Amino acid sequence: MTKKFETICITTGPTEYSDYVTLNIGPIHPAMHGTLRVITKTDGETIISAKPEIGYLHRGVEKLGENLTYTQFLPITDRLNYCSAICNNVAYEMAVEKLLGIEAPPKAQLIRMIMMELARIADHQVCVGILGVDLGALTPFFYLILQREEIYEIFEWHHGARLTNSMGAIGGVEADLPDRFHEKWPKLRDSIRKANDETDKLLTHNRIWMDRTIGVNAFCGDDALDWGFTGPMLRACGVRRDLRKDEPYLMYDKVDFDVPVGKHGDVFDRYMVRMLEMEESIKIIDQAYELYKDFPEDAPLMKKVPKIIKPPEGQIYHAIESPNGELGFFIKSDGSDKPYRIKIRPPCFMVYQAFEDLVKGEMISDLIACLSSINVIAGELDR
Amino acid sequence: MVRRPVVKKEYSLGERVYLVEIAKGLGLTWKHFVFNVKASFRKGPHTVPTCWQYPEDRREIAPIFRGAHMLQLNDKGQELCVGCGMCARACPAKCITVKRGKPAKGEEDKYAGKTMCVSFEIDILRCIFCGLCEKSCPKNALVLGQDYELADYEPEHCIYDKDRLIANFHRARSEGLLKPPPVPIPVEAPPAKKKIAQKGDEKKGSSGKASVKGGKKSASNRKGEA
Amino acid sequence: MAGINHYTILACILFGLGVIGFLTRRNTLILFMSVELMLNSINLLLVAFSATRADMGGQVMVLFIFAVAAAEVAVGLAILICLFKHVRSVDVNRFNLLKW
Amino acid sequence: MNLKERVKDILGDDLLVMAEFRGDLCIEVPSKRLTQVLARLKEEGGFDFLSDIIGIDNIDLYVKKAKKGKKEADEKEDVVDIGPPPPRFEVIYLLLSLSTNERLQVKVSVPEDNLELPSITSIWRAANWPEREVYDMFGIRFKGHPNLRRLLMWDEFQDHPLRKDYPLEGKGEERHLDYDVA
Amino acid sequence: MDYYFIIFAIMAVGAGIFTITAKDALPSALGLLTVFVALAALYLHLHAPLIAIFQISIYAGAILVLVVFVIMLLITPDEKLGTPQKNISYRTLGAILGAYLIVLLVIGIKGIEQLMVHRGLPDDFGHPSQIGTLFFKKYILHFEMASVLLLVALIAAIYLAKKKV
Amino acid sequence: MSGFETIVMYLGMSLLVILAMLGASALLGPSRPSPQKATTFECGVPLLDPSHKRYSVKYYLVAVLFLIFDLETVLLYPLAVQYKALATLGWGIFFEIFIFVFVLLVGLLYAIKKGAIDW
Amino acid sequence: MADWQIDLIKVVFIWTWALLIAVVMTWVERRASAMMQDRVGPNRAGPFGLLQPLADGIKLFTKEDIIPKRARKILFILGPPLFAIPAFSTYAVVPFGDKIVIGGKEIILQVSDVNIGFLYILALSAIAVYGMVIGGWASNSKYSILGGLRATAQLISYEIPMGLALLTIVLLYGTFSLREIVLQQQGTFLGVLPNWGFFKQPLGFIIFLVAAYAEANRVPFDLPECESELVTGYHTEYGSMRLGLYLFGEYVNLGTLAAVTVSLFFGGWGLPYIDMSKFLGPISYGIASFLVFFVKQAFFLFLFVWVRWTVPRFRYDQLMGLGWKALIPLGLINLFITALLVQLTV
Amino acid sequence: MKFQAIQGEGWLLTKAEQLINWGRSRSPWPFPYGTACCGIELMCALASSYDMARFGAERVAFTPRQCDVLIEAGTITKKMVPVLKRIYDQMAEPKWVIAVGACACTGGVFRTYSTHQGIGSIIPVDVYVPGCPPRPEGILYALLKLIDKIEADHPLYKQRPKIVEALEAGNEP
Ligand code: SF4
Ligand code: SF4
Ligand code: SF4
Repeated sequence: MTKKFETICITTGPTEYSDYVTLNIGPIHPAMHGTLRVITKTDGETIISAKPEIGYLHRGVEKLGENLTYTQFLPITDRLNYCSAICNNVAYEMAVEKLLGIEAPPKAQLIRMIMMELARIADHQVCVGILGVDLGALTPFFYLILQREEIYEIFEWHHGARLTNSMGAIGGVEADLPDRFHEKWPKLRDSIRKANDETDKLLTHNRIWMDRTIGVNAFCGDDALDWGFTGPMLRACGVRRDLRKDEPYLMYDKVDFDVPVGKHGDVFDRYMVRMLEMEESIKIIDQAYELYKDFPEDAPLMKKVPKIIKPPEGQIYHAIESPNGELGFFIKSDGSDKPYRIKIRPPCFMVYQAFEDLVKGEMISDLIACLSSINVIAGELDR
Repeated sequence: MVRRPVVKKEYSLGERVYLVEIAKGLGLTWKHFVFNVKASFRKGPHTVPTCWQYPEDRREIAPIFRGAHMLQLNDKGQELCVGCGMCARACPAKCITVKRGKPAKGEEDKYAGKTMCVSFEIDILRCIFCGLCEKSCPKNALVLGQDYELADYEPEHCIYDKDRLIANFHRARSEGLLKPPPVPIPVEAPPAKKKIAQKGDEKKGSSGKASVKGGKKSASNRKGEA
Repeated sequence: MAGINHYTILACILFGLGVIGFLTRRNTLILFMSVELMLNSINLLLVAFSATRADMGGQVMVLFIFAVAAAEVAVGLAILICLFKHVRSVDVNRFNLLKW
Repeated sequence: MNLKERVKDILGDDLLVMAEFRGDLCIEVPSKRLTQVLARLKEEGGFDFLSDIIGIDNIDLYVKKAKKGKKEADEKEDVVDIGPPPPRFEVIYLLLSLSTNERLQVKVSVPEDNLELPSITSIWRAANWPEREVYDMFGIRFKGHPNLRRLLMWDEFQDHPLRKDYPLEGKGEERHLDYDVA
Repeated sequence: MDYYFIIFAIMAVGAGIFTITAKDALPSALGLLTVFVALAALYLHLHAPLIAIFQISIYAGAILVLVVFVIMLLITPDEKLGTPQKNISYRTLGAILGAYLIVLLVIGIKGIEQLMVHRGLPDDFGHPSQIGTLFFKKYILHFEMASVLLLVALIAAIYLAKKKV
Repeated sequence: MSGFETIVMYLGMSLLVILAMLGASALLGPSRPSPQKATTFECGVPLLDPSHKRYSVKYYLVAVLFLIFDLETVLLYPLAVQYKALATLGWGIFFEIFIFVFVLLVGLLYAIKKGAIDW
Repeated sequence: MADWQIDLIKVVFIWTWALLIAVVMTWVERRASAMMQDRVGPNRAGPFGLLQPLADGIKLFTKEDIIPKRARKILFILGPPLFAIPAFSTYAVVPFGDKIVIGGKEIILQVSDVNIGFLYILALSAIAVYGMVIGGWASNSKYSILGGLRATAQLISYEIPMGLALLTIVLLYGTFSLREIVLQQQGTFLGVLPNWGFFKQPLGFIIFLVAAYAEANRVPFDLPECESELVTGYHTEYGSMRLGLYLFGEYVNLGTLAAVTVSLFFGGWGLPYIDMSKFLGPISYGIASFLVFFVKQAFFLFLFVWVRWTVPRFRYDQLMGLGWKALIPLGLINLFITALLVQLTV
Repeated sequence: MKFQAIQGEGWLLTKAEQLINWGRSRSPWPFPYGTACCGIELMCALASSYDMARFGAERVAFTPRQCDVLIEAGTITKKMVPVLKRIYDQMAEPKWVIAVGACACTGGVFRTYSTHQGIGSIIPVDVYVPGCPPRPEGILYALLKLIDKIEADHPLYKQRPKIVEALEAGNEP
């Protein structure tokens, strides 16, 4: 445009030129959870392209893992997906146990299961709550967070921290279920259900909510597989895949639960899948608790492992179903007390790379909805 | 281009007309509103039952909560720490520095062990409160207390030296917030086969897996009996 | 009380300003605004006369002028947008397609 | 037919090494034929899901081995052959079969003097970011990748941090403040 | 003379001058807004409250908003209109012509007061209902034509603006 | 002219008080300008491209629609206020309004069909 | 007392009242939202946190005032007053009560009862648009510009349904004066129902209310400043008292809209079945009518808060669709029906 | 009073200062710069159970112009450093910073190539909160400490500590 047209009458430049506004969203943006960044090109309100940029929370966890011992790395796994730290802990512990060729005692497995499902509920609560906040409904967030506080209290009484739990140890768990859990669980179960009901009442059938979510970012199942989706994102697309069912670990084959699947992979389906999964998690906890009650008080909680863990040379990959999907730990050991290489397969990494495909052609508001429904946790995304 | 499944929106009449569901939602928030307004006229700081009004109204902290560190003394008032440095080695954040030393003449009965720590510093700003130091301490000298009000204006004040750690202990004792002694964890007896596979076993890793499976089965069998 | 004279003079000045703006500016949008200015001066005249002659017809006329002005602006600006898409400028001197 | 045989069947000559550890099967294939192998595994083997791509820097293993060898040699006062250094990097593709729930690790070696691999984004779009990450962390370039830029580190960053010769605490790089006081 | 008139007349003229001299289109639009407001105030003075209000809600509230939108739509900052006019004389000529016109008009209009018939104003002069009655009784055709005019304008505007170039 | 002076008085008061508020704020607030502080907020990164770019033509369409319909309502107001009185004269007034609105309804339908308000 | 003195007192009083309502509203909003969300809300500044708005005000007054370098300075400064002045001025035609008789002088509780009544409000709210769009544009930040554009498009879109709803009211009552409309709403019709606009125009009321929400930029229509997309929308770059003016202006707008709703649809200061003027003295009647009006207004103010914390927000195209494809046709139909009914009943 | 001793000024100014301090300390609008796990705890502190809004820290805005307290909760990586610095620069005076969590204070356990070791070297920090993450109570405690600090300030005389200038001189690109 700086060129001067003195005599030329009409210049038909490409219409694309400067018609698109580059809108930078993030890293510090209310919907970007602090560290994500999307550079969008918009035509009015429609998104022409959206390039996610990550790495704003790249803390070098994998490199750090190579320099810490197996035990020392456990607290670091908390900081990956900080919404459900326990799942990370357990995944890592199980990976190392697999590397060692041992398995935790059954009672410890049940405790792990219970705690993991609690963490799953907490994670989904945050995700649904934030989705609500980002779509303008603040109140459900507060109702859900309240229940999460109660879950945190159980965590705190079990292993001494609210968020970065560092639960258990390699070879088992270090403490039995706390008294708090026995007291609280029956009440907590109801109140979680109540909070979910309230959220449901406030959102699900509200036409504004339906308009905002149904058909937004709909995604095909085979595309999702091609992109490497896992977890609720994949299930919302109609693919019934859940590692708890497909590759049962711990004692998930002994409990009975459903895997809710969606149909269109739109935001509404993701939301519903998460809501229903919370219910399933409650069921799992109930059953696991029943199983747990069969064990005597002093049933072993730990396998005997040496203080300094030195697994044999070799490499393994172990994955569990974290709230966001397949969370895998690849560990290569060289026989020393430190892992030679740790690679974490974070679920939302794979989902987030498809972000442009997810939001292309939709609107700016849908981008926000999409992002919160993916539940990208920067800690595990960037590691 | 992106493929998108066609989504047909099927709304019931009640959903189509915005107002019905909004009215339901309004009813719900109203219920909360009335409940909390009523509650906020109660006496005392803990009015709204779900909200802990922090400075006046504190939540109960788990005794095993991992808060600020303290160096424990035993019942005789002797320092337990022997300055072995295990905690420093176990710390992933490398925020503990311990210097070992011998107690000065005539002060031996101040210390439980033969040696003591001359200086003990924890950079609490770096600490991630993981509790590994506590777990690795052979004398149960270093524990993480329940104190969480740690904020400070200057970073220099956040390096806890020995005196401060012991003072923490005294305060906790006076408030009755001492950490309970650790409960022993029931440990499963090691299996007959030596668990840490020797170098030779490596290639036959699958057998290790099989044995694990067997263990699992036995566990479930036992449950069946119970 | 200001008489009709004052109003007519004011209207004339505004009209003249509109003319000056229209003749001297090159930004098409400002040209538009100059036209609006002229239209407004006419409105002022109409209202003033209507008040002096105690005839409501003037005011009704103003309402119709509103309608005309609105139509003019809507279409005119749409044409301008079209032109802009071609020429990428709002400078009248660049709209020289009809110049010979 | 169990997994091993099936994989052998499908790959034939392309299968260099096959190893199993704790139930995880790991095969090595030549890097030149990587795309074909993976495509074949996807089409015929039913490994239709790419879990992750992992880069590994093997230099420390060799260094350790060499040290051990030297120690042994000192003890035995004899020359111990530790072999030539292996290719410095290796990249592992984690595949998963959704129908049978089997996992397979496909390994290719990347020598230091030719840090290049074919990109498999045409087979799985999921390979997009993992490949970028491997490039970012190890400097292995993927030919045919649509947008091979740094992923996690900022663009001006020079090194490849997950290489073993890169110190944990970095070399003191700072991202400069790019003010636009315009 | 009353102050009311003077204040708003000066406001109108000043803002009018600002409108045609402002460098940018947006300030110019703001100047025009002021003109509108001042004129509306004068209409109030002239027993035309309805016109005054409509002046604001249509001219200021709708037409000018449209102009402002178009300003935002079209002007890019890298495109300064400050490129020097090739022949300055054209511009001065315009200014002189305009000024001449003003003088002519003012002189020509001077004697107009004698032509006016001063009638006493009825009490409810300018009341909205009067306009309504007139719309129904005298200007019914004009009224319907206005709707057609608007319709045509609407269709034309949409057609033009939506046209792919 | 009943009561308009009071309204002007009210307007003047609003103007004065608000200007006073702004002035007080300018006086009371500290001021430590720096070139960094005066940069535009763009989520903490440098500006990618100028903000004043062309925005979608759809906003313009909405404004056009508004202009037309605003005129419609405005032209209807004088009639509506007199409606009761005029209705006694027969159905003429009803049909006058009806035709007027109907013509514009056609315009609205055209606009909706052309997607002027679809984003 | 001279007339202009009385007028001046009224002006000052009502202006202060408008400000007071806005200030208290900020407190009510915070506390009420907290109560709905099982929280406590600000309770440290003064009793029950009542002085919270004051603290905020002091804070905003003593905050640094930044004008971004790339902003258009004059326009940037003009934005907030352009928004706030119309917002504050709309109160001028709202009847706050019937009349009060002091010293034999009859004073109507309204700044001025002009015969163009709420058209004045419409006109001013049309001007308020400039405050947002100019502020947004001048900030020269993309969020602000988008916010400003959205705000303008939204406001002007919903002015039409609002105008249509008002048109039906005008059709029914045959006047623009809010005072007269309120007077006509006293008493009952059909024997039982209060003679309120709400009962005569339920559809019109709903259209009006929805449009009012949109005009006030409240959830579910708070797109211009919706936090999760555009940071804070058109006032992203504003700080200190300039921001304060935007925020206050919004609450003042709420107050006006609530007041207009009450006057048009809920009988203003009148109680449904009781004629207060019969058994109250002239002064106490004035005060009582004022109180009745205030209670009704307070209800609608609370409704604004209440709805805000209950529903999610619209997407932009849905918002436009609702306005143009649902509300305007509905408004037109409503207009026809009303016209028909009036025609049939005269 | 100390202040009078320094300035030798009268009652009015003192009162004015008290008033300003009162207002500022009762309405510290936070800028929740939550980047990682600590951000979640910050969220808890803002949510129902702990409700930071009780102290007036209610209007959570993500634009630096409208906030008073930058609550930096979470890891600052080197990639993020310019962002943080810019946000801080863009905040309007008076401004305060709370560094929440080990990462923000010193880098915590992440002594790695990509993590910045403590934000104290980029921007002046008023209150450090150890913990990983600190309990919400810990964050509230820090806020209370900050409120104490604000109340002890002398807004009409004492300008921002010299530290700002010193830092800016050191960090100028
Ligand atoms: S605290 Fe425990 S581990 Fe640490 S030096 Fe003392 S005795 Fe050793
Ligand atoms: S708690 Fe963890 S980080 Fe803190 S001193 Fe102990 S070992 Fe180190
Ligand atoms: S201090 Fe701990 S909890 Fe906070 S961000 Fe850092 S790692 Fe996460």
